[in-house]
Amino acid sequence: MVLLEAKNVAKSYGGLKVLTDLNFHVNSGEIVGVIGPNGAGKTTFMNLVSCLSPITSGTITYKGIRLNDKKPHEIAKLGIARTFQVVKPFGGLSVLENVMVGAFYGKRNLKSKAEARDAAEEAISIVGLLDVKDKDPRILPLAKRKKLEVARALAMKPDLLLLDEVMAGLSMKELEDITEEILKLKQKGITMLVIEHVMKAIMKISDRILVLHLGQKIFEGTPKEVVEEPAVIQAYLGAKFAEKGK
Amino acid sequence: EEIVFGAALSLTGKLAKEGTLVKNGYELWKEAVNKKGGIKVGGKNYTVKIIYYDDESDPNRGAKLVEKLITVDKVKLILGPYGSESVFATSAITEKYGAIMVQGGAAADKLYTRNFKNLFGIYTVATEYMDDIIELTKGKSPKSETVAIVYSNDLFSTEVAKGAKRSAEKNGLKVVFYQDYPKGTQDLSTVIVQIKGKNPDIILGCGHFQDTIVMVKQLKDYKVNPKVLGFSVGPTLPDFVNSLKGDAENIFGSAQWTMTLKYKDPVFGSNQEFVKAYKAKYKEDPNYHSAGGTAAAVIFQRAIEKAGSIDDIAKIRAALSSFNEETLYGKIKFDSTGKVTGKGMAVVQIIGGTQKTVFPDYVAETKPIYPKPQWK
Amino acid sequence: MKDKKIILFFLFLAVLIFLPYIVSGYWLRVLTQTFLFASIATGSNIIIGFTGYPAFGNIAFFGVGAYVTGVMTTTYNVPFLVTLPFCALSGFVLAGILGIPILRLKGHYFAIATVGIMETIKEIVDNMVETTGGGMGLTLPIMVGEPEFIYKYFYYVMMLCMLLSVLICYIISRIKIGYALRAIRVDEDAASVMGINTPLYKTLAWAVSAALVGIAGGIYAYWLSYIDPHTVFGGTYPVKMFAMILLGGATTVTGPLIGAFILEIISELVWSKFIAIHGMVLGLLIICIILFIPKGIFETFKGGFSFRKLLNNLRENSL
Amino acid sequence: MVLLQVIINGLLLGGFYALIGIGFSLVWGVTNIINLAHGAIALLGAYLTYYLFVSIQLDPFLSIPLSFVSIFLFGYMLQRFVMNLVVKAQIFILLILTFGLEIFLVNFMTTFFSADFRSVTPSYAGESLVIGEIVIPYIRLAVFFVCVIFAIAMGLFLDKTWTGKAIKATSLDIEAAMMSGINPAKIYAITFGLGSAIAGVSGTLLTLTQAFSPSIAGGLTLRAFIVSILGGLGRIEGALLGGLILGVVETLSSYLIGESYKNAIAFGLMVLVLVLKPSGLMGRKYYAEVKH
Amino acid sequence: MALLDIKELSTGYGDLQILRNINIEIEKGEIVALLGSNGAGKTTLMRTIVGLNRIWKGDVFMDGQRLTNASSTKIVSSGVSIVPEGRRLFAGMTVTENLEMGAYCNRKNIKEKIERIFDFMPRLRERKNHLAGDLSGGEQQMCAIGRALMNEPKILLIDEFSLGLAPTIVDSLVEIVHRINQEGVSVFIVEQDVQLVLDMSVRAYVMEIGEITLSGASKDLMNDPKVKEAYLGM
Ligand SMILES: Nc1ncnc2c1ncn2[C@@H]1O[C@H](COP(=O)(O)OP(=O)(O)OP(=O)(O)O)[C@@H](O)[C@H]1O
Ligand SMILES: Nc1ncnc2c1ncn2[C@@H]1O[C@H](COP(=O)(O)OP(=O)(O)OP(=O)(O)O)[C@@H](O)[C@H]1O
Ligand SMILES: [Mg+2]
Ligand SMILES: [Mg+2]
Repeated sequence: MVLLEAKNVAKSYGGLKVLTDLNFHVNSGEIVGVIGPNGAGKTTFMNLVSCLSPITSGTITYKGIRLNDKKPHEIAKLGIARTFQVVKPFGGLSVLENVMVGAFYGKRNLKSKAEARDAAEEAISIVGLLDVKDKDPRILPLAKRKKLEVARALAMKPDLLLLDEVMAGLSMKELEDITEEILKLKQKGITMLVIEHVMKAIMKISDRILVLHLGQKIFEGTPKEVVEEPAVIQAYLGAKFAEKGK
Repeated sequence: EEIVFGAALSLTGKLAKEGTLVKNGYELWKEAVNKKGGIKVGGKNYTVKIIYYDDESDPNRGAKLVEKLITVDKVKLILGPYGSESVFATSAITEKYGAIMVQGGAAADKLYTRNFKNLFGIYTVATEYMDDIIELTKGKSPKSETVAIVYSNDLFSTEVAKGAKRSAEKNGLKVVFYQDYPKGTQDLSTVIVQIKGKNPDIILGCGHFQDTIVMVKQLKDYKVNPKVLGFSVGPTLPDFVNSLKGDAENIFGSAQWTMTLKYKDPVFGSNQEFVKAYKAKYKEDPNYHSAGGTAAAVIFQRAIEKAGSIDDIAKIRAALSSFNEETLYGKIKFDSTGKVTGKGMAVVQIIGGTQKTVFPDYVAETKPIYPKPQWK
Repeated sequence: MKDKKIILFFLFLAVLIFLPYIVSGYWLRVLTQTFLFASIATGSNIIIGFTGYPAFGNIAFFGVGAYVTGVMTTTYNVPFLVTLPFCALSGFVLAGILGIPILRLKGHYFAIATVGIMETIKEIVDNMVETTGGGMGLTLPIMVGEPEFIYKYFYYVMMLCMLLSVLICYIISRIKIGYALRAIRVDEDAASVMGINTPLYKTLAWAVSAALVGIAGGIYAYWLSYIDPHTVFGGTYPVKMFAMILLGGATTVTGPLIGAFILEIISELVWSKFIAIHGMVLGLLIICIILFIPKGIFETFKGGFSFRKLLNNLRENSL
Repeated sequence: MVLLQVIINGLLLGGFYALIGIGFSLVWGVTNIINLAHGAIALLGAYLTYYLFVSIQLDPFLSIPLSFVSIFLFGYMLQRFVMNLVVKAQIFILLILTFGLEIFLVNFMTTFFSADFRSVTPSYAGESLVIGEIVIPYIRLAVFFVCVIFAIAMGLFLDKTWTGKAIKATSLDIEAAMMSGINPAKIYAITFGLGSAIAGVSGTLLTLTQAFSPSIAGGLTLRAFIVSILGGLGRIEGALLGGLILGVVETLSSYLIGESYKNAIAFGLMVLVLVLKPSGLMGRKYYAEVKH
Repeated sequence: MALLDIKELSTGYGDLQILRNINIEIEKGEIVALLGSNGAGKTTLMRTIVGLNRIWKGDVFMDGQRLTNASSTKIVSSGVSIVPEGRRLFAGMTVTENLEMGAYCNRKNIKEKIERIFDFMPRLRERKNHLAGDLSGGEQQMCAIGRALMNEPKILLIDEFSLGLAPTIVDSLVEIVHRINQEGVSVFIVEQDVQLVLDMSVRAYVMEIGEITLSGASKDLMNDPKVKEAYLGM
């Protein structure tokens, strides 16, 4: 079943075309990876889905609902959660409270504090931040802040999770942990759209990979197909990678 | 023994200047009285003491401080602050506590519409401020027929303007321009351009020192030349000439009081004696603010002496209600609302770089220059 | 720890309740004024501290409240207490309407916009001579009764107003909305993608804030019995309010209240001592507070007072 | 014809407003300090000019360089030794600090220079250029030109010199500026010094057209506010534009609607601009954002 | 003496100590890696070297000159450049202006230097008149590296080198780093992709909870079982 669908989506800032004529879809239960050179428009696409900036033309639908003119909070209520590439923790609130905000609002919309706390703790334990749950996130190292982003999104109980470079800056070990968790979440039925430059991880988790370049889709296929596609190697992976991959 | 008065004045803030002058007036009176042995009541001499507080030009603070004077310092004889807003706020407090206030610092008519029993004011009220300037033009030639009135949109100035308009119309003048402007404005060019279009014979500015200066400068800039240029506030202050130099020449101002008035006074002997004493103490000329302070205190003193009690407010009030004496401020009488009646204003004109009293005739030093010559 | 705080608060309350039977009218007035500021600061803190929108011109609603009471009691002879809900309502509605466009602004820009609104309302009131008396001000009917009674009356009414503000702040900080507001304070994009209807919550926070400040304005008008646009809109109120909030700590419920008490009492003492130079002393005092305890009393002295902390603060914030 | 005269008046007035606004906007844009003492600092310049005029008959226009230099030093020291102690704190802390400073300065001036209103009237005051029915007072014209020159010079300084660029960089990210080798303490002090110096010059010019006393400080600051907002931050030309617009709007509205509404309209306009274009008419992106 | 010599350095935030007795030496022309798990204190060390954090104890020498708690201006002028964590570009200035600011302490041949950087990273040339704040994450990283190079440093500190960069770009940046290294510039690099950074560097330090626990030649470390387990995921 198609969960998210983009039809002829285009986006420009002033005169600068950032996305042009993008068509693609995400099926329920799938993990779709999005890769592409820097500035290809990946984050921009995610911003369009979460309605943080308006679509210039084309449509995005989610469960058959047109998202174009929605507000970000309405998107959240529909069951879409996201993380930010440049992390945005709520400073001044502890890690736990950060995640509670997600539980209070989001699709879950919990009313009582106790419920929210339980939900938040669950999400925190999934990403492994229990030991710092009372800390102010501003002083946490980057990787932990990225995990916090994920936890907050999880606490919203999303059907579709948009992850923007949550693995960047993680050590090998952490990378393994988080890919594991992502696969577990998939098992729980959460659909995911994952932007990432860490190829090792993206290859492992994605069912399909979408490759963007200069605002256009240049390829779409399984991880295996992607690493062998000359266009992708040329634009994104580089010759060295292709060699290593073989 | 001591008799204690209280005063909450603006010693800082936007009214600091006027507040300080009023305080000077009180201080001069205090010294003069104490030198004579104090206030004589029932055969006893009481040394005068005044407790001062600074209301920072904030009426609300003033109210609070008067309350402090009454409840903490136990003072029921309150000397007024400067400024209508402050008198408004503080007199409400004195009234509630049954304390009594004599004030020489506010001229708003509205002060006397509240049925207060314990407030007495010696300023000619705002609506009568401009009467004498208009009076002065009567029968002069060339005849003045039109008048433009501009005023700052605060309580005092609005009342002055209203009174000026009424008085002008009563005297058969045509009011061709009547407009208010925001308090403390920094530019009046538009108003002046509009006035210029009407070419009035008389221009009356009802505002404060700051806007008066702006107005004179811009009237000259735009070459507007009325026969009479008069202001409610400004020309009576020495700074007026300092600031405007030659441009101040021939401008009229209305004055509650001037140095040259020839009145007798129960404490100083006469107005001239007062001026001398003031100059000796402060090394500068007194103006109507300081004189108002002194006069209010003198009247207070006389009423207390007549009442024969320093703490029976009812008796003191009765003495004030029936007050009828000549003081340095003129012949003072109060009506039933507590406002002074029949005192009138003096008109001054800047002539040769100094203020000269030019009207009414019986106190005038010299004849007014009419019409006002063109700007140099 | 928390219990201790609550006990302390109730103790403080008990003292306030009995104080009118001990101190003089002047000190009652000082305290009433302190309550007034505490109400304004606490009420405004919902939008300023909790939501992070520095509504510098929140005093606008104070003025509106004052005029609502003023006009209602003079023109329509409505009893004073009956006017108070209308003060709240007018603040609520006005902020609600203005909030929609204005709350799109952030930081300083928002602060200035609220100042603009305050000045605009002031000028409008100034020009509505028919109803408000314009620059001539408005004289309210004076309450009948013994001065003793009147001052206790206003003392308690103002105290209730302050307590109402504190209570509402406390509730807000405890429930779900509190989390939304705090999230909005830090990052609105993040808050909105998490499902928080940010425009709605911001506007709500401002409207509640305005309502509380409006009530304080209404009481003030009747208390002082004379209002004019220049005193109820602006003057030094906004800055004082801000200083109080910062002094006590913007993110706490009782911070602004404590800030109000400290600043009012200190300045009262300074005023009576240094008549000629108190302005300079007050200025220096504010500068010193800012230099040494910029995070507010609460944050700074959480674990007890020490000079080292003061120096640390200085070092931390300087270049 | 009257309309034209009114517009010219507005432009002339606007020049002065612009000058008041430039220094304010500069300091705000860079150090993120809303300097509530701006008006008070301007008055320091005014008093300097006044006393020079009274004591040695120095023409106000000739005292401009003196005001500039001495008030620059004052602002520089102030920032270096007071403000720099708190620049890293929350921005609104700084607001209150400047408020404390304003109270201090105003009271200082009241104590030492008295609360009297002052004004300077040189011999050529009141001379005007008359073209047909249009009257252009020379003094206001000269004030206008001085203001425009300062605006342009400041704009060039910011865009073209290393110090100017360092000022901008510092305003965007202090730590990043430090990592590029910029000394932010010095940059802040220079910026504040310049802002103050320009305020001082506007104070100097103020003596010619108006009466001043310490009590008008707040009103001046408020104008500076409006001007900065109208123009937008991060660009000095913005303040010039903002000033001119404010001047013209004031005179026009007082002509068309009524003098007493001019403040309401000025503030209303400011709010409107903010709502429609939050960064002001010419404001640059990313400047004076509130950082957490 | 080494080019950059860190002796017994301790520092922290507020009362909280983060780094303890750090000793690091970097010779002229060396590429040295700093490994460490999250929160170990790598960024803190980098910031301390450029003078953004106060040194509590210990010393930093650059070319024999003592720079302990010297001003950033002095440190940067002495030839230290940093690519900070989080890029920290001047958002409201264009790419070109950002590069210019990098040359604040070294204002020679600015035009040529900018051209050279555009040659290194052509994507930046395409974006040269855009505001840095509008760039994508990866573009910002490139700009930050370019800005650091504008100072013509003797030593380049890079925090989170490949973070958020596309593989092709990483490749070209690695090449760039090698190129400038060949010109005699030392590089001190923090990077999570341990494989990559050990390949690039000659020597490496491993930091754990604020202390250096291991150091040596990169080749050796690559075979060190501890490193293998903790950082290479083998
Ligand atoms: N607000 C904006 N204004 C102008 N241009 C923008 C804006 N936001 C993004 N861009 C441009 O849009 C392009 C795509 O940006 P986007 O952030 O989507 O890239 P990305 O694919 O996520 O890259 P990266 O992998 O580096 O994060 C970039 O070239 C960027 O400069
Ligand atoms: N401003 C701060 N105040 C207090 N503690 C801080 C602050 N910044 C960082 N820390 C703490 O210092 C420790 C080291 O942080 P640092 O950022 O140096 O680690 P790192 O090794 O760079 O981590 P990462 O790999 O995630 O970038 C962490 O435990 C962090 O929580
Ligand atoms: Mg991206
Ligand atoms: Mg780091």
